[in-house]
Amino acid sequence: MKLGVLVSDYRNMEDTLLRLTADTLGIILVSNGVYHAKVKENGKTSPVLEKSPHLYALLEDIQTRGLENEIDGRVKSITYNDLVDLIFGEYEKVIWI
Amino acid sequence: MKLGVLVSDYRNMEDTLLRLTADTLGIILVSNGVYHAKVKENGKTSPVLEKSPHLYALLEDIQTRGLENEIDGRVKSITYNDLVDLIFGEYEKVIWI
Amino acid sequence: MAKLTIGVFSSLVGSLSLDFAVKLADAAVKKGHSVDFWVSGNATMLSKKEQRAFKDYSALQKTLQELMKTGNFQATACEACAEARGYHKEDTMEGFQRHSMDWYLASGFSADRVLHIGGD
Amino acid sequence: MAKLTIGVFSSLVGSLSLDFAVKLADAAVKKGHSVDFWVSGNATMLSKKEQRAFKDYSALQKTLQELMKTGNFQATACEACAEARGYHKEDTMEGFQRHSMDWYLASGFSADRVLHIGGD
Amino acid sequence: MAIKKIAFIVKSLPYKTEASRLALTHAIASQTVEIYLEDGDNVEPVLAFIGDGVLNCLKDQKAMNAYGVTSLEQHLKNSLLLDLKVLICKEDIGKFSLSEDSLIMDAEDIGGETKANIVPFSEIMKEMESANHLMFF
Amino acid sequence: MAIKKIAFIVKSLPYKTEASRLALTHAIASQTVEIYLEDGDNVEPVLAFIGDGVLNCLKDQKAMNAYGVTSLEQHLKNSLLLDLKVLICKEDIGKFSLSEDSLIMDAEDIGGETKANIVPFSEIMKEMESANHLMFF
Repeated sequence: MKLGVLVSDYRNMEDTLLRLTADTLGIILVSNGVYHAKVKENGKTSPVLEKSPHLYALLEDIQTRGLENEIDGRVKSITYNDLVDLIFGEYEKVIWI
Repeated sequence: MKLGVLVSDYRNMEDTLLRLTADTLGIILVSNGVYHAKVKENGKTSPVLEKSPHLYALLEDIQTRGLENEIDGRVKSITYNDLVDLIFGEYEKVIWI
Repeated sequence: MAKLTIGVFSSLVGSLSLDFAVKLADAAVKKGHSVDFWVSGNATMLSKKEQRAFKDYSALQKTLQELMKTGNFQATACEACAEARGYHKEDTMEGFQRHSMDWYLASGFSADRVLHIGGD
Repeated sequence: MAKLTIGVFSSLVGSLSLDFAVKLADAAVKKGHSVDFWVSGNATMLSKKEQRAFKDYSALQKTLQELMKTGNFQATACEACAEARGYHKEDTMEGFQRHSMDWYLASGFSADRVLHIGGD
Repeated sequence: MAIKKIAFIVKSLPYKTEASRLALTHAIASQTVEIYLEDGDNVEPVLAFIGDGVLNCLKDQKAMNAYGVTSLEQHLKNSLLLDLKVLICKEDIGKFSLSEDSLIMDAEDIGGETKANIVPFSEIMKEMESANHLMFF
Repeated sequence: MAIKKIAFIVKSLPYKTEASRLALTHAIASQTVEIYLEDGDNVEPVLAFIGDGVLNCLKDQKAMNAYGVTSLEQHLKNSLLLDLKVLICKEDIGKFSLSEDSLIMDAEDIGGETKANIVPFSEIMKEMESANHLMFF
């Protein structure tokens, strides 16, 4: 299964995202999920970034929250246009959590 | 300060409830906060129950969620009528978190 | 007797926080207290007239209107929050007032207790 | 081209999830895809006509109506969810359909992708 | 002629928001979806409760008495009565120390024959793999 | 003649819900509350950001460009311009490894003179003690 996960929040990923398994798992940070790409809590980067090598974050949501500097280097910024292509082109199913 | 805290949720109490200090701190479990009075996670009762000796839970909310059995013995069930008296009689300020 | 101001903010309809706030107000008024009831943000949904009663939703219009009749309960919706959602004066439940946000603070000024129900 | 069904559920107005869903639909339609847009629960707020534009809220009625004109976008509100909130047929934004919940599942049947935006 | 499978994954607590309620009502709406589809086409729902969502499955929910609203228990029983597949995550039941006795496992009292199933998360993951679309509530 | 102090405690992340936005707009509404009160009476707001709420205070929020809505940054600057007391929790700034440089600490660019204060949680607790009413957003 090629699964694209739109992560829209910063808390409580243990019961959902962190348990999911897929042949290809893409993580697309949107809404308050984009904090995972920047915020270090007690010096540690978010465990969400360790879950997959396929990491994206929505540029508009990064900019809205004042996070443009110091986004983790593993995370690729994408536009809404890119997101449409990811949804149809790279993943068979998409979820929003 | 005599502070009454209406705890309305089950998650993310670390930044709020668990840091509060008051001469008298009352914890009133309402809405999904009533799960603190029953659910053991990994065998442990909720840390919320350790925060204060003044523990209450709203009967209607317990009943709604099927939690009437096995409520922790430290927690006193109260009605809406009791809650009005607690708010005016026992606490100087009340918050909902 | 005392005065309680209840402010309810986020998404009410479909949430039992709505019922909580109204039941608490009802219990307080029945004990002789007065209650100011402020709805802001998505909670302004409560002020929409002609909500239809379904078993999956609480139907609170009747309780609210009985509370209003006591003279010890006033309900006010945030005017800007309501307009932003397309609730105009003519969409508003009878007896529900509309004011700007300072009304809530003024109500708090004279209240013995304020219970602010925030959340998502 | 492909079909995307977007379902949006909880409290939309006042939340940028609303803008997300509409912007995504807009980008998909501009790329030649078709989009079905379902609002249920508190998200039925989006279907209320005459929402007033404030700088503190997204004003999306215009974008929605332009999307509807393309013929590749249809927006539907859950009828029971809307009625429970006091949104009747005459309260509904022009071009917004109302159906029962099975419409969303039927839309999913023929969709290449479904993005279900739940949450609080 | 095709059957499309939709997995409804419930991860939210009940009542405070209507997320889990909408999951059940939408899943049940699959019963009438045929009216929109060609002959032989249909949608097959699967309901799975994970994480905090398993607490939707506790017995004896008295929401109608206390608040005058249909309980999640009633919706879950209706789902079983209509023979929907219902899965409850075994690991989460364990995490919350819930016994099977405390859970809504059947709808016998209203004439239902289908039972809920307590299964490991890996089984739920397999359902997600075989589903055409996934909806997390 | 009396002054009642109301503490607005912001613990929520911005934008996904409007909780923090409503905190700031209601706190700012204290500027016009006098019209409802007797001469000399007034309401004094204090704004405090704790927990995840401190992330409302990050600079360079481009919400107007990206979504056409007023940013929390703009509201926070307006609060400072109106001389509202603004406190940001020191421990939470530390927990998130945020520098003071990255935070909205003043509204000089719009002519404001009041500055935000980074203070230990114990100071915020003292504000709560001296307030007449508390509102958590």
